[in-house]
Amino acid sequence: MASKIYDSASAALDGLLTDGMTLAAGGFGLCGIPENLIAAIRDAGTKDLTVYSNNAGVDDFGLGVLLQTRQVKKMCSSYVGENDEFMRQYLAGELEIEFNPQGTLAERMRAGGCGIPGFYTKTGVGTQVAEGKEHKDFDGETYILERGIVADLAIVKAWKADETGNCIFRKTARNFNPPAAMCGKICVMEVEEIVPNGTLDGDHIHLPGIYVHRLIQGQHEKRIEQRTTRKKEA
Amino acid sequence: MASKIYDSASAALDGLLTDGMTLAAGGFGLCGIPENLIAAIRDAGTKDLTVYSNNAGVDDFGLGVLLQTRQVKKMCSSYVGENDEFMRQYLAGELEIEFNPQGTLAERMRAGGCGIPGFYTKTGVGTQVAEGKEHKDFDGETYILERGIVADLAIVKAWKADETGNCIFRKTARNFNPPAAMCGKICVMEVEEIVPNGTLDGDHIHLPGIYVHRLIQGQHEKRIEQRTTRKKEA
Amino acid sequence: MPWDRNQMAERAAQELEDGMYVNLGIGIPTLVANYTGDKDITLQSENGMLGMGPFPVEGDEDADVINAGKQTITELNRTAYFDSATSFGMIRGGKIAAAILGAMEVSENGDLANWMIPGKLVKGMGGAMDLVAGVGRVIVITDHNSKSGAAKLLKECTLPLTGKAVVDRIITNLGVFDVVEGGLRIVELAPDVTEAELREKTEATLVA
Amino acid sequence: MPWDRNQMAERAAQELEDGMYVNLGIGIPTLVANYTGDKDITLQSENGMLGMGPFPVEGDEDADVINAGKQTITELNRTAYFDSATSFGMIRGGKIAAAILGAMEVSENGDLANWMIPGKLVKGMGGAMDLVAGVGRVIVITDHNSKSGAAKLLKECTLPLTGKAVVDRIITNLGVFDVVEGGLRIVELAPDVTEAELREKTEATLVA
Repeated sequence: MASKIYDSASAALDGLLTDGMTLAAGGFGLCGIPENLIAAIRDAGTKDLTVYSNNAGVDDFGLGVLLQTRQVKKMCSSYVGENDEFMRQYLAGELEIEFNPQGTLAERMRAGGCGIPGFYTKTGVGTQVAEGKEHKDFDGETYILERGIVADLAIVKAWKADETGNCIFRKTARNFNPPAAMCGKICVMEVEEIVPNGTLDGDHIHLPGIYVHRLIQGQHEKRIEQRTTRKKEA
Repeated sequence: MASKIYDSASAALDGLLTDGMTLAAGGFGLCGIPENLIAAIRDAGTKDLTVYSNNAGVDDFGLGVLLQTRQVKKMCSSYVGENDEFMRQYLAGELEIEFNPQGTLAERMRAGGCGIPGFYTKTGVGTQVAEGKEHKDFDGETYILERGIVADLAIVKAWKADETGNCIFRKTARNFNPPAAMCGKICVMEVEEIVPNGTLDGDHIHLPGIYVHRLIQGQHEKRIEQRTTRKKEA
Repeated sequence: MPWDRNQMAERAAQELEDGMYVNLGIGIPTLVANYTGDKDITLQSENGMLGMGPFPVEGDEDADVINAGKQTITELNRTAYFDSATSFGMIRGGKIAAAILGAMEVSENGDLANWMIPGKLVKGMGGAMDLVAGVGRVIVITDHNSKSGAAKLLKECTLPLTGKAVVDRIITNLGVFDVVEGGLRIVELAPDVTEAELREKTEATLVA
Repeated sequence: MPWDRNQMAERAAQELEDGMYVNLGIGIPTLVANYTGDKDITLQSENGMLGMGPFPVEGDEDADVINAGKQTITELNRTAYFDSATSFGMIRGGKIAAAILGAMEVSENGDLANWMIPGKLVKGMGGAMDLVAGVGRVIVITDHNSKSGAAKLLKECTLPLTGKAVVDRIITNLGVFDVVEGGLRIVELAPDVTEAELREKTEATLVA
């Protein structure tokens, strides 16, 4: 099989970036984000991005980097606190935001990746989120129709992958990465370590290689957003 | 926490069985089926069951056992070959069958478990399966509405579980077990081995214990339906 | 004497039963975990963890183990991890027995507003809309009044809603209230808080 | 001379490209795996396996490792397992490049019937409806005519459909056909099969 493995984030993104494209990104806060791919997109200067991502990073890290360079036209997220530049651009009308409830966003990504163009949910009924959406009753309860997301490109981060792209995530760094990977027409994955085929147990794989089109081993800062600790018990 | 672990399949089902109830069962063919729980339901004699299960077992094993005792009123399945008694009861009008495409059935179970009462799919459009279902166009393509399944009881089988019901499946014996477990109002799980908490790696768990209400360690025949082999290379 | 933050959390912990799966919001709700005593409560964190442990001791922080507030935490010997779609499947599917959340405003019919102040605070709802729509029981912990003294328990919310008719019980520094037909029923008052004082500080209809 | 089962499978294997993810149906399609040569094809089994290996040697059968035909198989060093909802998510979501399936009838506009004969054969569609609706390219392998000599490539199917306008290419013992505007286009004929013979044995409109 032609190798999925590329030497660098820039090489892995070569030919995949176009102004105005839609992007799905994995990660929750700064946990499990595709740091290397974000940096490569910044360097490529791709403009007018619409980004599906639960969060928008912080000012100088994560997707915040692409906000600073004004490469993002619209964010579709559930939570964008922790980012002053975001707030500034939004309140100045320079950036669009579509708020999605977190679970709705995750399910929209999975649905898009699974060939499901729409599903009904109770989440958001009676709120701003429901405005303009189809309402339908099932068994006496009201639900709204939410659409599956198919993004031009998914950028995601895993812990380890074998050469065919089968990958495993580590603890809560899994988060949005699998649904984001699924919803990309093309998915580029960065991992901490590429291991030979045969290293990973087939029962441990969180995301089968079929979802991964290109793969790089990256360097990861893995910044902690809220360092909280307790006293060691004596 | 009150223990989820019961001594026997019958004990685990105590108080959960009522005539006319709906049941979701895991397994694919005879692989990964809840053998012990099926036997206990046979012994309990619960009648007029509606069963959501991909297959109906063979004549003397798997769900076929409940067909022989005439405990099943209706099957909702994708494939019921390999079962003469099923065919006989069906052609004689003694048994109802609702055929679901395999992927639609799996997704209906997952959806029901995930609070999604309905989703759209292309599968079955233009076929008998689409008759009487709502049709809707998304981006120029036609889809049909399928409903989430919520069953009164799910009976499933895993390989190992810890004391809180976190469980792992083995190879292709996973199949319908996770979605079936999710869609049960109550889920009773049988496993080959119950292990102490701390034995399973949190990243290896396929189905978190929140989905498992009662748990037994069973004896499993694990019958092979089609034994196929190749010659050993010299 | 009104309850302080910790007393409110302690009171909220009484709502939880042994064996429950629970989601705790950011802020005072997080403190509830300190008061569950002998009860075996399993905490779900919506970023993909069931069985959340305490904060790590210094030096043991792991960037890959955080809670929904992005704080470093630890795992237990029965922790399971999963992706966000699965996590909210659990929440939306009603598998979580209870959520304890903060509030900006609550209305007497159980509407909750806690995610946005138009033109001022634009952070987003995170997982709150999913939680209030999906979990078995929604318990709100909030100060009874805002810092400026304004009522937070209202006839109708003025801020954009997180969910409509979703709150079951409210715990404030002044007492405990259930959302019932016709308004809020007083379940309990904090020590030395009088019904007269409560009525003065509450806009929502109070019923006996 | 018409192709035999193995030659049909060999011809079908030419449809597959290096690196493809493919689903093979039960029967002749299963044989395609024997003819992929140097091409690295990853076989998906819809019961929850990506990277399907050959049958086990005797004594190595594992009841937990079966394919969608319920046959014992083996895993490879890059096999991944998953549940049925995920498996069909992959299929429905268009992640599988091609499916090779058997047929009872195919119509000239690409309708496929392969799951039911009313009143006689009631086995069910299994995963076939999902596959034809979801995968990138649907290739059918079938005898050109039934045992009684009846045409199987028809103007319209008479049996209940598995999918409407879903077939891209048909490989029979007599040749290879593409579903195009106006009917079936002859791509290739088996050795010594004449177009006249083909027309006689085909009900569907054949276009050049």
